[in-house]
Order: sequence, then structure tokens, then C-alpha cells
Amino acid sequence: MNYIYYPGCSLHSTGKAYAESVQTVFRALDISLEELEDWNCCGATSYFSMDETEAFALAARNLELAENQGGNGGVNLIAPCAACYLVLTKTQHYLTTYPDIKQKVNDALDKVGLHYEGKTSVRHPLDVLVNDYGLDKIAKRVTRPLKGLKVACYYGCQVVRPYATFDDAMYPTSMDRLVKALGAEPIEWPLKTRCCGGSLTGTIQEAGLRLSRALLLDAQRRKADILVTCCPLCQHNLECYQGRINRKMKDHIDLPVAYFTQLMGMALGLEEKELGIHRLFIKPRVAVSAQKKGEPAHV
Amino acid sequence: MILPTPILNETTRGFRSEKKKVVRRIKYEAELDHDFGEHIAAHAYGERLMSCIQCGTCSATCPLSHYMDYTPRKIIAMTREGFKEEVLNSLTIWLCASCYSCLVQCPRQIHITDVMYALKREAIAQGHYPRRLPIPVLAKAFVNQVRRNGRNTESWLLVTLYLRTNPFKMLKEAVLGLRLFLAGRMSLKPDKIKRRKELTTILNAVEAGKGASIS
Amino acid sequence: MLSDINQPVPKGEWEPRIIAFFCNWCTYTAADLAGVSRLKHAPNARIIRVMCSGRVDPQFILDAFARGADGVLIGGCHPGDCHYMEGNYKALRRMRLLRRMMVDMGIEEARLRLEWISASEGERVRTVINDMVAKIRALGPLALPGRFKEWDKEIESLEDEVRGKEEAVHA
Amino acid sequence: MSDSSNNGSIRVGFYICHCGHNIASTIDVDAVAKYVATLPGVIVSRDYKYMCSDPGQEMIQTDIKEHTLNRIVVASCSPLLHEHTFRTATEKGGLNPYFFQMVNIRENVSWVHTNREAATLKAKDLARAAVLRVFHHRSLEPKRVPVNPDAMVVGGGIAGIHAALTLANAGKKVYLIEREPTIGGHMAMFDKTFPTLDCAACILTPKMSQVKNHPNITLWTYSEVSKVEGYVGNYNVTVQRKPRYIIEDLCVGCMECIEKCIYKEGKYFDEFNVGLSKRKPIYIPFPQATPQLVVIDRETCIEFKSGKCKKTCVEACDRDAIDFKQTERTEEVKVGTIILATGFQTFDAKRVPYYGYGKYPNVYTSLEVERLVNASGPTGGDVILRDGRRPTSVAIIHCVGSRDKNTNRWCSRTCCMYSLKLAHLLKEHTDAEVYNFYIDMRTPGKSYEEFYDKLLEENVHFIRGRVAEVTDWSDRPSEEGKLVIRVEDTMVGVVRRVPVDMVVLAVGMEPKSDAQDVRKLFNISCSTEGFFLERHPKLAPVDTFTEGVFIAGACQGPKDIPDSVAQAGAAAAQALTLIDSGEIELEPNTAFVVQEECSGCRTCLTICPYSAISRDETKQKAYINEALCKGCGTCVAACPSGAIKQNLFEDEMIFSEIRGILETESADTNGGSSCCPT
Repeated sequence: MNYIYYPGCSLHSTGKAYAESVQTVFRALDISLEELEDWNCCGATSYFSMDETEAFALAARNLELAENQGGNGGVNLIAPCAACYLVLTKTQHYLTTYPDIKQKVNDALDKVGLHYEGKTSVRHPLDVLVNDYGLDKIAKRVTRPLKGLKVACYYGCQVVRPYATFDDAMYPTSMDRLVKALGAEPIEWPLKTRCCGGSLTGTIQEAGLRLSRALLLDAQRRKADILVTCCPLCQHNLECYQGRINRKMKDHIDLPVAYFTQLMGMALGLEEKELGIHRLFIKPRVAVSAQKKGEPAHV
Repeated sequence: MILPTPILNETTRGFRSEKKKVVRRIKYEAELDHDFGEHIAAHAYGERLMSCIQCGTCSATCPLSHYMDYTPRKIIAMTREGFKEEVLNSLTIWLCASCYSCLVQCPRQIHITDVMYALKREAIAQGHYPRRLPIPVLAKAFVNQVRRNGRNTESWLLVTLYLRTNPFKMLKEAVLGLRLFLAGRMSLKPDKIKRRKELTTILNAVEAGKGASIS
Repeated sequence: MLSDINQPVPKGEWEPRIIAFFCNWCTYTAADLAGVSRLKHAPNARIIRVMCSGRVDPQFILDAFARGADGVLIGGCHPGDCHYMEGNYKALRRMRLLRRMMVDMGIEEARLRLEWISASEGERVRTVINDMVAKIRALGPLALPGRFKEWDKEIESLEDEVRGKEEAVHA
Repeated sequence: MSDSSNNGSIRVGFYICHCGHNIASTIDVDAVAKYVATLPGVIVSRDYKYMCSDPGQEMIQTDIKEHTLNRIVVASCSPLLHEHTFRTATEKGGLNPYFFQMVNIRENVSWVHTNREAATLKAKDLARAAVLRVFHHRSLEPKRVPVNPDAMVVGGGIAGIHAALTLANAGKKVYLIEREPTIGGHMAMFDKTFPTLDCAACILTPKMSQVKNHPNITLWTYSEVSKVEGYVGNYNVTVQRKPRYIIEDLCVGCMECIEKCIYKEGKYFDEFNVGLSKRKPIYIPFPQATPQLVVIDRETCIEFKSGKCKKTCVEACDRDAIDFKQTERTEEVKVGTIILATGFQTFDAKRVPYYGYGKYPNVYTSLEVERLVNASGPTGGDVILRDGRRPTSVAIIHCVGSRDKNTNRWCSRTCCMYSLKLAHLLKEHTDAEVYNFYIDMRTPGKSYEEFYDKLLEENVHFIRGRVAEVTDWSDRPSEEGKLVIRVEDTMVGVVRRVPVDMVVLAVGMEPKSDAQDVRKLFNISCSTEGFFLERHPKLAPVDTFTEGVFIAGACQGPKDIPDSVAQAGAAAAQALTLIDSGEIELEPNTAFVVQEECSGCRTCLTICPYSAISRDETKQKAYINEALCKGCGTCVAACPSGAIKQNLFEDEMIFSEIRGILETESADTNGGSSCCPT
């Protein structure tokens, strides 16, 4: 099965670095990623609070476009943005479980000559890398293992819940295993799937900040050198507001927050520029030094 | 009914935030909407809503419950019993960040997140939601933008949001905005899809084909 | 489902009629359980208790159809669970043969159904019966007795023709 | 629809039961009675409030005499419930009981349908079918077989022990089969028992030694049943006896060998202390183990692994009781009745990762805590946590794995009470703050609620709410180094974070992992949850659908000690009734060959699973051994020449049922395409 790439709106703006690192890493592993032609917004959480059927139709259009583009035999639609991933899996799930919704949605799609069969399987890059490509193969590709780097693997809430099937919904381990394969040490972390505040940081900021804060503080308490995530919103919340949190709540948080694909790219020895490292506000120096430590062992 | 004044001071020590004034609290059956529960259950894949045993797992696992005026468990109980007005006016439904942890842990497998969505839609449909609460505004702005462009551009989304709710916040956010812009993590030109007509047709078709469903 | 099975039966209007042969140990007990648990379902099935699904003679089934049943349901213990070790396998083998015959006779396959329902599966009794009633409702009446009458008529008319010809010859 | 063949002589009495409102509210019983009265051969047709009551039965008896009835049909509940009742009534009335036929219009009609018209219609159809059926009934004599007075009890927990002793004290010979090296089951592991708080060992061990010393009891531990053949009253059971590598008659349980084992310290998972301590490859499960016999664990013993052990144990034993060459023995016994008391297993707490069992050392299961507070436990009753600390605060989480659609849906019935007990014991041993987190407090049982009161007064905290997570995530300095409970205090309506040193998971009870195999072995059924299924939830709680096989204790469903013992007693009583009646009446539903019609084609021979059919080579005919036939009727359906008949289920009977159901008045007129008789 071939992979089609669904960036989603965030990866065009706040999540640019994520987009870059995903594509670079996949290229480095020779996994082809063609972008979904004329994809539209997945609907995100907001749309569901306004109009559910429309939200489903919106997501379904993408699934359908992928189905066409992928040709027969089904296709993997890769959605790196956790929110998109959830909405698309959810839509897929509901369209198969509730025929009446599928009917409604298809009636709408028919108007423009589209029709969704249900052959698209929505995948997250994490799932693909760990389960399709495989950790051993990744480990072999590692040229600069991240010796001694303590990593807090943060999945956020949307990647493993509730319609994803590739990992446990409360205590996932895929990313931890991946990070191990890169030579780093994942920390044992009960908060790895606890919400970061999501869009609340934009709306009811107090609430949002407190959630992010809890995560950052605990990660630091557990001696994490860096926090890696697989969601643009989480990355944004956890990185951009550290200053504000410190000011508001008298904390001393200073924790680099990167995308897991960026960390992976570094271990594979790829160009920092191509991984969008330069776009991060808090530079992952620790990771770089870890790389250096790792280097001699492998050259 | 009284809403606690929003959120902003944490309430670990007693409920100081609640306006202290003597209110008469009693509910007469006549004031309840007895079909409300069934209605919501029917539209939120909440078939199991009625099987709730009020164990509170949802509230306890919810990362935002401590900001809510009613815990999710209470919302379920009130929905089931037809406390329509209270439920639709509650902050709770808007504070739900859809992290789905309640759904995953619920011993009765109730689709709580979907129930919350259904309640939000109902609230908007009935123009019930708390005034000047940014969340519904964000939702609306978001939907409009997507309907127009097929995609959303965070920068514009936030701008509209702040203009509608609290313009001063703009200034606060400006700095961050600038940094993001410089880091190439924020673009100002709106992101659009090619076949916008196609999308509009689809969405209008949905609109047209709508039956009794909440939305 | 519930809603429509609770509609009153309109007088004279066609209602599927199903004969259900249930084995004493699993499916009949399950039906009892369905009763004790008040699992409401379509009233179209009439249960005949046998000790084992292996006792169900193909003749019973054909007779049921011939006498106007629209469907026949056979319920036995799950494979490996038969109270008499392997009666249910015997039943299964017979049904396979019988089905082929039925199809030749123009009786749709869906009208004969064999289900494994264990003593604890009261819920399954409900779903299976409801489902079968729905399917047969879709197929419409089998009305073999009616068809038989028609066939008889045809034969008679043929005979008449023949007779007519003979007389002609004699004349 | 008259039956010319023997209509003349047949006089049917029909009775329809209201069953209070159970039937009458959905079925127009009066209409049915009136309708049946019009059927050929029906002499009396009555309805009555409760047919199973004495007046109901007397009505039948008097009618038989007054109206010289010779067939009886009762439309009421399921034959599985009252067929016997009405057969007896028929017999008392002076008729052969097999001239009776029952119509199930409660379980099969009134309880499962809501539409009165449709239900009444169905009742009429079924009644008509039965009336037509009884025309073909014949007088039969029930088959009587002797009951072997010996009994077998499978499972040596408290239920099995009690059942075995009850039978043995009644003078019956009992084989008690236990899989583990010792009897005692879960109860032997418990510390105190609720609500009386008397120590489990003190009340159990005397019963254990009674079992050991009882002249009527043959105790086989470390043994499993592998095969069951035969039928009620006459079962042949094959038992596999695993090698202990100890000659049972020689070993006196002095434990010298254990002392001298080359392992100076225990090294392997100690089953009895659920891993809280380690044992050697040669061991006795616990001091009061019964029988007092040493076992060698083949998996871990050096001699078995390498063959190069110094065998210090052998040297140590002055009775030469150790025998590494011992092999599995197979015993065959004949018994008349079997009682299954195979017990339960506790829910695996690892299945709910958010409670951190296996991740945080100070999270315990309730069973572990039973050992931890036990004076004879690994710490001698001293509550020392896995990290060496003594707890100053303890959280007990109820309903772990229970009442949850993601794991086990049922309530395990015992957890609330044992959690209260553990709360009391932990407070007693540690004086810690003890919190109970419960969904609903369930204390039904004699002086259980009083025990709850007692605990409330001992100011244990009771917080109503299901815990969402146990983590080591500290949000406040006060939570540092603690396990933090996140829960909604649903009574207050606020989410609380409770930091504690120790967490106890009140794990529920579930069917043993191999319950399905055991079920198949003894040819009984399981409920949806996987517990053994009783014949009737209320009226036959210890019987199964296989005559002569009874169930007792937690293998039938979650149960505490008093209930298990009560049920064990009941099972023993049921077995005794069977044994003391000396012989049992079998349903006379056996098959027979009508010799003149048999073509001797051999088809039936291969079909019979009990090889009850043989062929008389001289006569060239098949012949059925009634004693071996169990009445499934498979051969009847298979016989190409229709020469085999089955009593109570003759072809004519079933054909007339089919006809009765389908041939409604209207059916005759419009080709059966309507089911509306009126």
C-alpha cells in the first residue's frame, strides 16, 4: 500500500517545522509521500461543536480524495497533526459504524461526483514508522545516537484516543520505543497522554496554561532534557508559553520542545535546516551535545 | 441559576469564586424537560447515556473538570433528568477540550465527548451559551473561515477571535505573533483550496439534506 | 425492531410464520432465558422442542413448508458442546443436503436457518428470530400449499387436453 | 383437522394458567380456553389463576375421574420448570403420566411479546399443536437405573471441603480431587473473615484435617480429572495424579529435605504468598497444608534441569521418601454423582494500567494484602511495603475490574465487604489513614451493614467515586514521594487528589481461565460471563443440565464464604437425595427399532455416539440397547426406512405439532398465507 500525505492546516503555519521534519525523515528512509491533492481542513474540534454532519462531510472529502488518488486496493492517508489524525480516524470509524451518517455524507459528496467507499485507512507517522517501517531498521539507520539524552515522550490526547488502534489509549509506548531506538532514554511518565490545554490557551488562557504547566513541571522534575511531541498544537502550547507561565506563576521552566521527527532526524544525522530546528524558540542544544557524544562510537 | 464567575481564580480552598448570596434552590418537575436526555442520547451516539452509574471516572480523569461549574458526571445526570437550561448554560460543555480520556475510561463506555459536542450544538442552536465566552466565538469564526477557504489560517482565526472577545488581548499576543512570524511559523496570507465551489456544494447539500438531527 | 414487532397484527394481512425446532439442552433453554430476561421479540416463531437438533428429520422441515410455514429455524448447541456429543454435526450435514433440494424446489435458502445458540445466549434467540422474521418478511410468503393447488390445476388442465385429444381420435 | 385414526377414544382435558398476571396480562387466556374447547377430542377446557397450585392440580385429578379424560394438556410455563409437577398430577388422577403434554406460553409467549393479539394467536397455535400431539401419546414406563452411592467432589476449596464432609458424614464414600498440592483454596490464604473477624485458618484447618482423616474420604491432591464417561448414577471418571516425586505413604512432612535443599534461600515465586515471598524447588505450600506432604517442582529443581544435583534432600530424608523417578499415575473410579467446586480466580490488575499495578511497587492487590496482614504471612503480619516503608496512609480502590464493560461487567459481591475488612485490619496494624474509594457500598448479608457501621465509627474515610488514576505525579510539595489518587468525590461534586503511601486494589472474582475446558469435560453449560450455569437461577441453583452433576461455590458465580458453604451443603443434599433414592428415573425417551420395518442397512450403527445400536447378524436387523441409549433421536432422523422410533418424540407426534401450529381455519381457506384464525 502507498502513502498519501495529509499536512492539515497547522502544518502550513505553526507546525511548519513538523511538516519539514516529517518529509525529510520519510525521504531519508526512502518512504515516498505524495501530498493529497487539494486537501481541505479536517474540521478539527471546533467544527463538531457547530455542525456534526458537515464536519463529517468535510473530513470525508479528504478520505474520498485519498481513496481516488490511491487507486484501488486501499490507501494509507498519513496525518501527522494529531487533531487531524483523530478527526479523520473518528470520521472513518463513524462512517463504518453508522450507515445512516455514511448515507448522509455520501448524498452530499455525490453532488460533486464523489463517493466514499471506506477504503482509506488513516495512519499517523508514528504508527507507520514503528509498525510499518520497524524499529530495528530505524536503529540501523541511526548514525548519531542520542547517548544519554533523557526524553519525555509526549503523545498528547488525540493520537491514541479513542479510535486509534496502534497503541494503548492511556499508556502508549510507541514513541518511547522509537526514542530508545535512537539511542536516547525515554522517561517513565504517567502524564504522557494528559491534555496540554489544546485550543484553550487561545480562549481561556488561564486554564490552558495551567495544563501545559503541569506537564512541563513534571517533565522537568523527572529530569527530562527535552520533550518531544507528535502534535503541532501541543508543541505550540508547550514551547511558546513557557515564558508566560514562568512570569505568571513564578516557575523556572526551560525545556526544549521538539517534534519526535526532528529528534529522529538528528539521530539519523540529517540537516538541521531541513528538520526545521531553526524554527524552534528553545534550541535543543542538549540533543546536539548528545549527538556529539554518540558520534565517535559510530564513525 | 447562578454561574460561578469565570474560572480565573483557582478554587482549591473552598468555593470563594461563587457569589455569596442567598438563593432559593428547588426544582419542580414541571420545569424539567423530560425528553432532553433521550434527545441528546439519540444524537450523540450516546445510546449508553442512560446506563451511567454516576461513578465520576469522567470527572476525575478530565483534565479540565476543576474549572467546570458542573463536573461531567453531573452534566450526564442533569441531562438524563432533563435539567436542560442548566446544562445548556453551563461552562462545562465549553471547557471540554475533547481529549477523550473520559470516553476511554468510562466503565459504561458512554461517548461522553460526543455528548458534550451534542450539547454544544444544542446550546448554539438555542443561543443559550454564556455571553462573551470565547470558545463558541472561536468555533463560529473557525467554521466561517473553513466554509470560505476550505482551510483555516490560525493567524486570522486568532485575530477575529480577539476582536470579537477581548481586543486588548491582541496586544498581549502581538509579541508572540511576531516571533512566530519571524520563525516562519505563522503566515498572514490566508490558506485556500483550489476547488472551493466543490466544497461549498457539499456543505450546502448537507445543509439541505438535514433532518431532525441536532446541528 | 421493537417498535415494529409491537404493531398489532392487521387482520387477514400476511405475517411470516416460522417453525422453530430447538434442542432441549441449549437453544430451548436459551429461549427460556430470553423469557426470564423479558427480551421482547417478534411473535412469528413457534417453538417445537426436541431433545437434540440431530433429531430434526428433513421430512419435518419439508412438511412444515408444505403446510404453509414461511421459514424453518433449527437451534442446536455450539459445535463441540452438543449434550449428545455430535448430534448437532449430524444436523448440520443434513441441512446442507436439504438446502440444495429446497433450492431446486424454488424455496429460497434464507427460509431454512440453522443456528448454534448456547443455554446462556438468550439475547441471541431474540436477535436471530427478529433477523429471520425481517428477512422472510422481505422475501414475502412462500405459500407452498397455494402453489400446490396451482400445480394440481395445471396438471388437471393438461389431463383435460389429453383427454380431449383422445376423444378426438376416437371420434 | 380432525384425527380420524383414534379420535373416538381420545378425551382431552386442556388447562390454561394465568400465572397471576404473568400470562393473563399479555394473553387472552379466556379466548384461548374457549377456542381450544372447540377442538376435536377436547372434553374440558379451563383457565385458572395458578395451575401449579394444589387446587390447580386437584382440578386436573378430579376432571380425569369425572370426565374420564385420558389426555392432559396444560398451557403455562416452561416444561423445564413444571413438567414434572403436572405429570405427577396426571398420575395421581389415575393416568399414565406420559399422557400429559405441556405448552410453554410464559417464557415463549407472554414474557417475550407485547402485542396481546399476536400473543394470544401464538398461544392458540401452540395449544392446538399440543392437543393434536397428545392423540399419539402412549403409556410409558420410565427407565430406572441404579445410582452408584459413591460420589466425587472436584475442587478442595472451602466449598469442596464442606460438600465432601457433608457426604462423608452421611456415610457415603467420597473422592475429593484437588489440582494443587494442598486443599484449602483461597480461604486458606485469607487472614480474618468478615463480618465476624475470626481468623480464616482457625475455622478452616480443622475442616481440612477432618477431610484428611475421614474414613469415607479419599483425598487426591495434585490431581486432575481428565475424562468423564457414563451417565447419571453411573459415571466413570479418569483422574490424572501428577508426580510429587515424594512417596506419599513414606513422607511424614518433617521438612528436613526442604531444610537441606542446596538452595539455602527460596528463589522461586511462592504461589501461596502470591509472590510476596520466595520458595525452594522442594516445598510445602504452607505449614498447615493438607496433606502434610512435600512437593518437588519439576520446573525449578536442579536435579530435573541438569541431573547434576547433589540431592542433599535425598540424604536428608531418613525414610527414603524422595523418588525422582515417580511418573504420572492414572486412576479410574466409578461414581454416581459429581459435585464441581472448582472456584474462581482474581482479576488481573495489570489489565487496568491506569492503577499502576506492576509499575509502582506500593500498589497491591487485595489478595496480596491478605497475606501481608496475615500473622503467618511473609512479614509475620507486619505491614511493610515493598520499598521497606510502613504506610501512614492507605487507599483501597473498590470494583477493580468489576462493573466495567471494558473488563468484567458483573459485581463481584465480595469486594465491598473484604475491603471494609482490610480497611479495619490495616488500620489495626498500621494506624494509617485509610481511604475507601467506592462506587456503591454493597453490604447485603447478615450483620454486614452493621460491620459497615463499625468501620464508619473507626473513622475510615469513605469517598464515593471511581478512581481514575494512580500516579506518582506530584502537583504540590505535599504530594512528593506519594502515590496520588485522582477521584471525584461525587458526594461533594468536586475532584480530589489524595496522596497515599499504599494502594490496595480490590480485584474482582472471575471464572477460572480453564472453566470452559472443565465445562466441556463434565458436559455442562456456562453463563455468558463464563461461570458454570445452574439449571434454574432460583429453583435449581446447584443443579446443572447434566443430571447427577452439581455445582457449588464461586465456580457458579462470585460468592463469599457463607454463601459458598451454604451452596456446598445444598449440592451435597441434592447428591444425597439422588444416592439414597437408590435408583433414578430416566426420561423414557429412548429409541427402539421396529424389527419388521428394519432393512438392516447399518446406517444407524455408525451414527450413535454411545454405540447403543448393534446388529443382530442372524436376523439382519438393528437392535438398540435401551440402557445405553440417551434419547437424542439422531438415529431416528437418520433411519432411511423409518424403522426407528423415539419414545415421547415419535414422528407422528412432531408431525401433528407442525400441523397443529400451521393448519389454522383460515390457513385451510387461503393456502396458509395468513396466521389469523378468526
